[in-house]
Amino acid sequence: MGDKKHAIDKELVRELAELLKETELSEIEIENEDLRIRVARHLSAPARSLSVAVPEEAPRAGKAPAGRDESDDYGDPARHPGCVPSPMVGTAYRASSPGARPFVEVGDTVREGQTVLIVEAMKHMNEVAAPRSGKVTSVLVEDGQPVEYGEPLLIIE
Amino acid sequence: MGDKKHAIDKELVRELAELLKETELSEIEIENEDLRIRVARHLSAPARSLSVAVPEEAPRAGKAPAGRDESDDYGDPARHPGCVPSPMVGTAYRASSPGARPFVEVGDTVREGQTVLIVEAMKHMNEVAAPRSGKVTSVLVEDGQPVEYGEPLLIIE
Amino acid sequence: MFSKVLIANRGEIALRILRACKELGVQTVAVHSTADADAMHVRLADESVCIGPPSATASYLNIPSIVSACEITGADAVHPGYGFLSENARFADILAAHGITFIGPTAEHIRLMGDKVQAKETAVSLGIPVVPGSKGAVADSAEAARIAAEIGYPVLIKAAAGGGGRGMKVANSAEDVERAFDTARSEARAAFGDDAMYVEKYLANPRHIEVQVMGDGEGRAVHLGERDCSLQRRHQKVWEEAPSPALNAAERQRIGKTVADAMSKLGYRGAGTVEFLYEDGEFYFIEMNTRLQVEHPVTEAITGIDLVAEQLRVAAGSPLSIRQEDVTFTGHAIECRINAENPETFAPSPGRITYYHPPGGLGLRVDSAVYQGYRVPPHYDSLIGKLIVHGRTRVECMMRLRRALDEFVVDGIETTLPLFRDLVSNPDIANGMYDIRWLEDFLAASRSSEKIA
Amino acid sequence: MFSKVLIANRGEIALRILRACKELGVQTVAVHSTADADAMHVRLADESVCIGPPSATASYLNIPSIVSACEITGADAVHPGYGFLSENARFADILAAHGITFIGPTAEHIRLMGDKVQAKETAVSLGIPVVPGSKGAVADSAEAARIAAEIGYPVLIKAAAGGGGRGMKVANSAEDVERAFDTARSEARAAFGDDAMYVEKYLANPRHIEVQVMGDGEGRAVHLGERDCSLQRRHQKVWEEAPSPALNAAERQRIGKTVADAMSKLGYRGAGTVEFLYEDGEFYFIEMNTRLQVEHPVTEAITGIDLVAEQLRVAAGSPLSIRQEDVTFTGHAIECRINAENPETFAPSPGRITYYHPPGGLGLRVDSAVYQGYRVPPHYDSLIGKLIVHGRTRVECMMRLRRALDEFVVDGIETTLPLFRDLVSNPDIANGMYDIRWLEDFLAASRSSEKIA
Repeated sequence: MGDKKHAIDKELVRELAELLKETELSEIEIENEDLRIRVARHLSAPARSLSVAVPEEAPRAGKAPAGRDESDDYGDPARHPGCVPSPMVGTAYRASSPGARPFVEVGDTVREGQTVLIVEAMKHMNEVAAPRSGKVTSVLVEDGQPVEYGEPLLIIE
Repeated sequence: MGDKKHAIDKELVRELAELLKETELSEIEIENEDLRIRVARHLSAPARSLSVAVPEEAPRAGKAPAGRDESDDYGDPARHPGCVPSPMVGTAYRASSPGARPFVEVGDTVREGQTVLIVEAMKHMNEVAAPRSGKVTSVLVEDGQPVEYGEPLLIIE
Repeated sequence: MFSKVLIANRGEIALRILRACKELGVQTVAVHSTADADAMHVRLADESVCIGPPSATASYLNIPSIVSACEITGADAVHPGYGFLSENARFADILAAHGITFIGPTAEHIRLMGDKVQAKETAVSLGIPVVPGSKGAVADSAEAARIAAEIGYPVLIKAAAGGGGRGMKVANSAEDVERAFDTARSEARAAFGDDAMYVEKYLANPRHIEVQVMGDGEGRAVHLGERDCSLQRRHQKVWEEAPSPALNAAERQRIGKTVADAMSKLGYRGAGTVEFLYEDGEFYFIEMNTRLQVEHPVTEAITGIDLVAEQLRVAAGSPLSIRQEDVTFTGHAIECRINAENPETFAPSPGRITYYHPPGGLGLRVDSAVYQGYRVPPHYDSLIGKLIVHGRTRVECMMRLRRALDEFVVDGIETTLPLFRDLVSNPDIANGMYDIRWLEDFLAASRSSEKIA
Repeated sequence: MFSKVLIANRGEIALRILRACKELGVQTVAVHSTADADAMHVRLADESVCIGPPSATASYLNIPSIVSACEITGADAVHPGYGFLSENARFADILAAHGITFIGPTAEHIRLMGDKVQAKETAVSLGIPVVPGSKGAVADSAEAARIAAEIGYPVLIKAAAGGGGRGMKVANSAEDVERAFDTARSEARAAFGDDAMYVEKYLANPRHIEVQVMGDGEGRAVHLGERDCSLQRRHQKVWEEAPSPALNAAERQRIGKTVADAMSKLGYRGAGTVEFLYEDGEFYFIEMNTRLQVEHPVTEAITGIDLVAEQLRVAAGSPLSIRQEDVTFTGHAIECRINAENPETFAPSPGRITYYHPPGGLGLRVDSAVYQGYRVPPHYDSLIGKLIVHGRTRVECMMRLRRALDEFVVDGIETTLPLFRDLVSNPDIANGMYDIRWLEDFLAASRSSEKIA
């Protein structure tokens, strides 16, 4: 961390605070090449304090929060513009049959409409098509993994 | 973030805390090339919203709030530096007997220790002495009025 | 007992079911739409699965998603709550095909009671008194007029598939019949895509009295007394109480036994409610709900029986934990349904609850899934909580309800709490002198008196 | 009935009394110190009067202020709650002199039971079993040794004015007596300014069992069963339940009848509790509390009787609303006292409650005067709420308690909720196998196991 003087633009914060009030938003975040600024106002007590009531949270694959916890935004794939979310609850498969080649691998270039995964629900194999053409930069599910509605499957950039 | 010594700029945090208070925000986050900083303050909802639970508030003399509602500070005699509060619960009398001259009137000059009122509690007449010398600028109770502990009786300036 | 139950519902009833599961040591799976990710029952469940977007059709009514959620979590039973899929026979069939227990009656009984004409025929065959009327659907207004002449005017012309007041018209005389029949039929066609109609005796000032039953599916069934749900607005119950201020012990005993015997004959499994109109000492069957009802806590308060735990036991193949002779009625209970609505216009009022303080103390129960900071979503019904009060007598119960309502704080949204504060101090309510039209009349009178003032 | 009752207390019990008054249609006056101006019962009362600064001596124990508050508001009765002036005979006398009803027993009965020696003599004369020991105060350690030899070791040497564990020593053999006697006496002199001592049989592993009674002051009295309050820390009750897991129906019936007969003979008025140590099937009188107890809701849960309403009725000269044959015991109830304390060190934790969410649903009662945003003042005791759970069986009650504790959220201060989460899953507690030393041993073991880890 630099030891020079960190001049902050207080006027900008005040302006954003005003804007926040006017628009009744609870949060504004602005980023440009050399500055990122975020202001927020929580009107009621933070709801997450309730989480202490959860006695034994059993973490499992199917429980992955889809963009629920705002403190976790950075690196949340659900927020990524190239994210392909699961269209339904079910079990994700990366290939058409056990042992077959996966539909896609990281680094592959895909075309819009191309099948990239299968989500099985009620014995029915639902093909997940690429919503856009691009390069697969990340595959977020294992073969045979349970997925919720909206859970990020892969990222196409 | 630099990999050299992590000196934190406490002054900056203090500045932001001030700004947070001033703007009534709950969170400010600022990031530039060499620093990301975030300050937050979670306020709980104001307790006074509970007052809607009171169905039929029966306002009466004995219920005068003694400096309870902070939004009402201005003009609250309990906050006045010259306020003489009631030392006990009881009935305030302005004179030693019915029909007699009141101990003090507005405009009178009183000396420290001089009896200015009587508060009757359990048939016992408790003399209230002036806590300081000065001029009576306001008498806040009627003869025979019930008073709570701490209720403003008069103002001596 | 089951090892893991999936709760296919939301809101207060999802939390109610979760509580019963926890108290029986059963693991829970909450399913939820994206709009309900922060719901209380989702936070408290052992596992949760997001099953779709906010629209109920795409989430809570989405059978494939719910079955998939069972499969990926390994749930061995589903509790459907009320509403949504709770009376969907196809859902019960599909679950059965997947080896998952539906916590409720058989699909056959759901179908039987889901069709008004069949339900009524079944009631007659089981000895349950019905409203005199057409045996099955009537072909046209001429047949309707013939039947009306037999049973006497006024008569009600009603869609077989109906509900919620749609596809229903009253005919006061022979001249009215044709117009009433045609109007009701075209409403029915538009609303339900089914224009089968029937005709029945119209009751002028009935009360809504319903009998709670519980069967083991093996021919044993008990009744748990009645609830009086006459206070309704647009066919939605607002205030429910037990025992009914209108019934005496002999009437209670008679109708209870009739219903329990009928359910025993039917071999009914689980919780059910047989609804009646009641007028001049007579009961007339309306319908049977083959599920848990919103107002079940009223019965729990006066019997001490946990209906949801009993549903779970019976669904898991255990016998009923109660025999008829064990059921005793203690004191009086009232439930108020607190909705996120303007208390005068009943316009929905979704949004963030900025302050929440439920009342406490002796004889009170609050069933609610909201909390301070919770945002009531605009996508679902407006029920945000139920206040249930129990007392040794109806007077004690009413006094307790009054003080509980005074303590209850919900800020940030509008609620129907002020309506209940009015009702609890109303002399007709105090005297138990109300029928199913009373509340609408009261609300109309309040509105017009406001206009004058 | 009274027209206006002044509540001479604070916290949850002040709110409890206010609720009972409201439910009986009685006006209420809240008195409070400056530290309690924002208290819930102050907000909900019809009138409120500030009676002094935060110090209890200058406010809640300030008799002239409370009497003045009655006079300026026209209150015709005072409910003292528990603690503070509730067992102050002089207060009862002064109120009587001012024509104000003290809601409690006669000043004479308060005095009688307030003195340990007299109380024990009275118990003996009324047929209540007592711990064998000295008849009245003993002069010196020699006399103590003579008595100890008669009743057998171990013996307890105890201050007549004692309480809270001070002025008490155990002597295990004749050699111990002199030292134990002298230590206890000097403690008693320092703590109470009174060094009258007595000697009694010391019980190794007793339970604390207490019997709730209610008398009309005219010779009619009923008992409402027992409470088991064995789970104590430093002589403070932590967890109370009814019925006791240790008693059978015959024992319950026997001790209940003994106590009710005694209170009838005494002509006792109002609510009272006769406390016993219980070991090997025998009861030994400890003391009688001539007031409402913190744990009274446990009895209310299993009997359905509102004890505070009953106190008000009897104080107003009405007969008891219940006869012994009307009292039935239904199910099982447990109360957890939730204190604003560190759950391990028990250091007080006053401060602002930033989030508060009490549990709800079937079989639960929360008695608490706190709310979100409330600041727990540092001036008074640390009890911030009581969670009372009722079930049809002890197992159902324990399962319900467990899920209720999981739902209960109090943020911003430390509370003893985590302690109860430990207790509810402890096998000894599940089996009801505990005595008055169990909790201290459990806490000591937890502390030492932490040190090892």
